[in-house]
Amino acid sequence: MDVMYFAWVRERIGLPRERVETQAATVNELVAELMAREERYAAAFADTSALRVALDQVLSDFDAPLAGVREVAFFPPMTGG
Amino acid sequence: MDVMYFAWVRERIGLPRERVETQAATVNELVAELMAREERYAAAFADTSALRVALDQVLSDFDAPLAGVREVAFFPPMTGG
Amino acid sequence: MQVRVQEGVFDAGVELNAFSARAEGAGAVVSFTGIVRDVAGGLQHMMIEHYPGMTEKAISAIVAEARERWSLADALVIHRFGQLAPGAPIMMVAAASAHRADAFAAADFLMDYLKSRAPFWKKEVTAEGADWVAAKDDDEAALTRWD
Amino acid sequence: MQVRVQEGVFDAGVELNAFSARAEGAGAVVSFTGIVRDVAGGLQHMMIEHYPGMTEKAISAIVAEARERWSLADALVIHRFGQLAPGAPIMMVAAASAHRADAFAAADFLMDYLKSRAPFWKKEVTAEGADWVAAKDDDEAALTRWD
Repeated sequence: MDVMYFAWVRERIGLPRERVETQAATVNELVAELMAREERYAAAFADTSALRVALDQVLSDFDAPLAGVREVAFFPPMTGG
Repeated sequence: MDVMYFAWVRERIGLPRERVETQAATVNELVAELMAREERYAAAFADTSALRVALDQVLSDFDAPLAGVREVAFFPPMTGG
Repeated sequence: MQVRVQEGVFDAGVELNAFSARAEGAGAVVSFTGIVRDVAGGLQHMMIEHYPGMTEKAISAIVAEARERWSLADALVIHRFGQLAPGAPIMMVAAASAHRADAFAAADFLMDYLKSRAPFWKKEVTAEGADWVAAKDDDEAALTRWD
Repeated sequence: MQVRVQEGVFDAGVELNAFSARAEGAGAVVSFTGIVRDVAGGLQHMMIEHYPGMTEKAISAIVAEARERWSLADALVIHRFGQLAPGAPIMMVAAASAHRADAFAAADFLMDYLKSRAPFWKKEVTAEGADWVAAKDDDEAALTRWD
């Protein structure tokens, strides 16, 4: 699946998007996999309460299932308007 | 004092303003004097709950005193905006 | 603060831009524009009567009250009188603030008070005749929101 | 209904007039304009990042929700991204209705939801460096007004 990062999450991880092959069943499982990879991922996801997640471009939750999802995006709370 | 009429009050009485010499102590007394004059005044002031009054260009009440007042205006509820 | 009572037409877009440019440092600008609409069908024009002298005073008092209640960088009220065609702008209110909540509340408040406390009266002219627009109970009731 | 996500500048006055002209028969038009302000002093520019694809979807869903809640003749949302100078317009919302209460409520609602539910992120760039703007608890709390 495609994993995207925005704002300071993108800066901390160092890239805007990447292709991830995973068997993770939920967003939380995907986060755990990413955090295990490298320190920059561990730093970015240290506090998921400060993060938001979108599945296929719709806001979702960290305990949501990933079955059928093609695009996962992580970002801080929005500050538009 | 100057007495002014607006909107349908003006139309019913048939003039926009007039000079009135009166000893009326309150707006209500002035209204009673005007109503006694002619049918068109009686018709215009038949229901003062449907009217508003301004004393020297400030919204007031029908039981307000007239001492020192130079300009009295009668009109229906406002419908601006 | 700017209060204008005028017979001539105004351009809401031009006024909004001029107002925003003047309200330097304000991040939030809310505007309201009232437009003559033909509710029942057959409206030829609207006539707006007002009370020269009192009108400006009443509006200025309403604006001063808004500026006491909310933190505003600036406020604008334009209200027309005379003969207005369907689709023409009747009036406009704008409020600028550092914070959007203040700008929204102030513009909303200005509208409620202008409706019921500024001396304007509307008459609708159709082929069948002319009728004074009756004040709505709703408009008077709206003022209690701000008590 | 019109939703535009763009890098280029827009003219709020021109947009307001075009919107009002399109919203035929609507007597009440409320607009909100957000402008880059230099809160702390020393702001060089603001960078706005967004999530192309999701942005348009999220805004359209918010506008659809507003149109279900209130009787609207039309609604408009414009939001910019990229590099914005102090004083530049960031975004704009407009709502047109037969009734002023609906136009005010809808514009206010659109702003609250755009702030916290549309995927935009602001970064302030000064001579000292660049900082992401933190979301305000107030903005999240504002959403509960509409529950």
